[in-house]
Amino acid sequence: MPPRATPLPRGVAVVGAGMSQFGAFPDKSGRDLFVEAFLEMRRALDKGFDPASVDAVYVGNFSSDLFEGQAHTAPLVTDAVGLLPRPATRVEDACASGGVALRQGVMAIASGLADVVLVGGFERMTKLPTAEVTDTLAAAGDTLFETPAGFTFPGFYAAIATAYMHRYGMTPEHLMHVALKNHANGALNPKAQFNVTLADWMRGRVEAARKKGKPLPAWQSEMDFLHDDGANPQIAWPLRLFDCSPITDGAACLLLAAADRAGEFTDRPIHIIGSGQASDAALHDRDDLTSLGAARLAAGQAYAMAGVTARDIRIAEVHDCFTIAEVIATEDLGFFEPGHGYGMAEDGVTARAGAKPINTSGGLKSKGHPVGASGVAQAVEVWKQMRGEAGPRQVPGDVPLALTHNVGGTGNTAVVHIFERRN
Amino acid sequence: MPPRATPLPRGVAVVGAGMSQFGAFPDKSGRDLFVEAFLEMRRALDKGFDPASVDAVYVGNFSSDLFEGQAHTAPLVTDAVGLLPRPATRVEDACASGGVALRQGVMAIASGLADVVLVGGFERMTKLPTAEVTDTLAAAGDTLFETPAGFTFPGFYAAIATAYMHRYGMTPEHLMHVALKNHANGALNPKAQFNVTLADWMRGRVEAARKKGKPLPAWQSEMDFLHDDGANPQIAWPLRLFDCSPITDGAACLLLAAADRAGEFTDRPIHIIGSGQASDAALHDRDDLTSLGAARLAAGQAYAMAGVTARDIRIAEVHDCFTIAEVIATEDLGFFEPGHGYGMAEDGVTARAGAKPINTSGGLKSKGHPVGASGVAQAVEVWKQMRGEAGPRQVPGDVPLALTHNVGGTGNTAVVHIFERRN
Amino acid sequence: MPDTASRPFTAAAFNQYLAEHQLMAARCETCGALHLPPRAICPRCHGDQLTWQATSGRGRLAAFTAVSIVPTALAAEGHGRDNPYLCGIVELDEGPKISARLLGLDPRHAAAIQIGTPVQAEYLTRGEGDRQTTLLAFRA
Amino acid sequence: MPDTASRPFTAAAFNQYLAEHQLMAARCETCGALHLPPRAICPRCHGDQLTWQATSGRGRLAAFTAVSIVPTALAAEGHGRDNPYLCGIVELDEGPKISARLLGLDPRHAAAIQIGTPVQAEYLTRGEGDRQTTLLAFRA
Ligand SMILES: [Zn+2]
Ligand SMILES: [Zn+2]
Repeated sequence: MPPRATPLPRGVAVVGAGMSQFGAFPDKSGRDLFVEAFLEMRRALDKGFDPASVDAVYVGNFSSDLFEGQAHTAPLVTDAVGLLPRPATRVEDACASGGVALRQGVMAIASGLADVVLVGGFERMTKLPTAEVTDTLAAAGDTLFETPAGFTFPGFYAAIATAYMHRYGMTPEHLMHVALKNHANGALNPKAQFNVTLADWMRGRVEAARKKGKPLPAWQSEMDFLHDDGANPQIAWPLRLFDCSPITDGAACLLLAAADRAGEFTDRPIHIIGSGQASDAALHDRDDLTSLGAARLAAGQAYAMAGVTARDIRIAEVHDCFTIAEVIATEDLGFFEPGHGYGMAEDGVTARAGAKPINTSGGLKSKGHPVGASGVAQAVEVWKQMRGEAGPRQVPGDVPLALTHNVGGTGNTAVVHIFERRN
Repeated sequence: MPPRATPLPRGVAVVGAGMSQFGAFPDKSGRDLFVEAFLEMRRALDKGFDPASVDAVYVGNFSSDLFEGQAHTAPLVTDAVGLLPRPATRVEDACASGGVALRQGVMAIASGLADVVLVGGFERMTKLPTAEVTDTLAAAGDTLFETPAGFTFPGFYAAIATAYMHRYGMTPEHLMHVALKNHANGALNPKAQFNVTLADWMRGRVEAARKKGKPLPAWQSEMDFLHDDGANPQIAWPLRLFDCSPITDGAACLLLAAADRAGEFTDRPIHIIGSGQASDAALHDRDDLTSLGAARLAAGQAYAMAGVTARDIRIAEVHDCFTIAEVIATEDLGFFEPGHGYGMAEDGVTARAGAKPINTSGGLKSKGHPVGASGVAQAVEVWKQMRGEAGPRQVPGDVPLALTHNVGGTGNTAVVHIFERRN
Repeated sequence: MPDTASRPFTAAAFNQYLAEHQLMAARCETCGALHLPPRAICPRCHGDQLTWQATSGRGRLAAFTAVSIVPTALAAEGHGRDNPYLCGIVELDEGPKISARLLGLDPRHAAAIQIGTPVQAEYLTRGEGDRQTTLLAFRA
Repeated sequence: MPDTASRPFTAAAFNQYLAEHQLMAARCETCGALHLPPRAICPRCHGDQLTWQATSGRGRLAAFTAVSIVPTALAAEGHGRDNPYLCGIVELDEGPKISARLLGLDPRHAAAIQIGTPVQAEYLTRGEGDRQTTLLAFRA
């Protein structure tokens, strides 16, 4: 789809947002998490909720099939939130499922077939043992020509990292600063799976060792900790545990409305002014292994539709399934030149108080990555930040324009949305 | 979504259609089947194919995850047909995945974000042993509250059949006539998995027995055969083998275009003038077990949008995953009054030469039911019949209006489309 | 007395009640609707204040089937083409319907089974230790 | 001589060639592009006339990783936290790139592995009988 330099034929706004706690919840099913996110959204609606107003439901989910043995989840979660008989559609593009569900919601409204749409995403991942989660995530790659080689999901991004390091001179230490920054943000997000800074985490580990009478770790700094093969083991070289987003249970919900009806729900809607989506081949079939072409194309579409540039974006939630993914995302989005993104966390540019705050929510890395929910949860963060409701992690100053960047597989799918606050 | 008695804001037409052979193909993956369907469609386009014209791809697939261990199939099949980097989105609503993918394609065009959309569906089911296929299909039901009771997919529809028999006096023999009729149609469809009449099938069995020197079956008629517990075993009482659609590998493709651009592809487009979709709860949570409420709602939406009534529809492809499902479908669509549908196959009303031909393709029963492809393949049949290209199974007379009815689960999802030929 | 205090309205909680041989429904405090299986949001009035309520476990058969081509879990229990089992939908005296295994009827003579047959809840234990689950059944 | 006659351009056919220790690509007859893995439709010119063509099996390492948290299939081969394995992307001399296992390099010293290292195709056999498969590998 070539970039269309025209706005949507019909304006679409976010009028409500909510998310469940992210973490590991053995007694909750995917639909229980969805209900939790929906109720949080419903309770927070500025002007209350009239269920009769909802016309359709889109649900992002990667593979409840493999994680929970449950397919056909869209009508199930729609039933659970009391919105039958609305048309309920599951959308799947691996880890981009949530962002693509959002895009379908936008299209449903733009098409005139719906005025108000519930967009949700969920994933219930922690039920399976880690090896089976690894298998399931690898199913987002090409199981005929990629995974037989032994590629796991961290493995794919690790390979991307080796190509990037070779080309631009990045080191694994640069990636550690991305993790540090995102944990600093997640520590301020009460919904985050890791609601602690790395320093907190280290103190916890020392305390646990002390209680057990074990030798105390000799870390002098977070970087010591991150270099410790015991505390931060290799997952897929050069990526270690703290380069990887965790396995997470969680859900998120958005209520979208046609712009001309947004006032029924809130006086402070957030308008969706740009949407882009593109696809790409298996990783080995790309000319450039250090950039995700689909993300560049999706961003180009979204910027063209919105009539804004990368420079105009105040904050962005980007798809940091791995630390290297955040670095590349910030280049693909045009925030930094190719090969210039890797130092930005260390330099503080992408910190909450920096020039271009990235992943103020903690990102997938610290907030957690319930795959199908992540693209929706990104928009939840943007909603809070743009409305000044992000509490202790609120970025300084005004946030009139924000962006979400959600990637499926190794960039086989990428979807970008641009949000605007007008008052 | 309440019925909107308004046409789509932007006209959408089918401008090309094709499908793979349906059957069991151990050496083909899902994407190989998709390529086969795509090439058939491409070769049949009236004015040839310009790949650059395609803006987006929607793919219906139920659970390649469970059937093939492959998720994130939309970019994979889009790559396989040479259409990267178009946005590629998988849509899943169990057995309604194909019909819902078609609806998303319609919305994408109506929204103005796309002018030309490839809609495809596929399923590669025969790789798994039957017990695991049974498990996988059951995952379309509620795995928390329905399948623990022991419900298989045939079991759900069998329970519906018992409620219908109890209420309306239908017998299993009435259902056998649905199978007979659909095999008669499938015998004329070279793409069908069972490209034979029941009489052909019986002759084959007799011949096989003769060659093996075994006692010859004593069937005097098709009904004798269908009553034979050996030849037509119980699957879930009262449904026998020949009441059930088979396990199938297959794919189907449609090319959609904005009505104002259809002329670039064909001078004989088929316009989509009605689209409806609705959802429903678990089977036990419904007031009426003898009708699918979601199908009634979806049909109501589609009729209202199209401005036509059930009486105006010349032919319909309905979701006969089981014979009882066809009976109920024809009532839910308003073709027959509740409790009056079950005799229509025996009476010839739904036959190819009858007053209301149903499933001229052979239906899921005889053509085969590759779950995610079925909703798309229904539209392929309608395309052929409306253009007079259905060969020996072409219905007599003109087909200006046709309908497709695609159901997911036990009616947890239903999607209906209405097609019009204008010249 | 049923514990109506603090359990969430989830499948896990419902199954825990089954393990305690209780068939518990969720009562909407706002509109009074009774939901089985339980729900966290009432689809009738959209309220989210519910309480657990014990049911009688008595009901009537609303629909059923005898399954011969079985899923792997039932194959593991010895069911199959030559040993079908019965399952169906039961309408409780209190109104709601639920899916369950059926006992005390002959799966080989399904044609003789009558819709409307009175049934009573029973609880079937499957598996052991951590993997033990309790299934809902009804006996004619 | 490679059989370029009649095999379809599917993963099954590609894997059958691997079992015969041949790394075969698909050549587009229309535009000449070489595709590995094979394709039935050329993404460059959209032609669907292709022929199988043998490759040299020689190439250079384009990207790689040493995997310590392993999928079940590799765990079954004895890999895991204490026994990582290498996989990566190889750019063939003929141009196309492909994913494969990597041999002849030390997964415990991944930092010493150089992108650009020359490699040569090998074929790994896994499983037995009907379940036997051949995996592509490259040796440094
Ligand atoms: Zn209520
Ligand atoms: Zn070519």
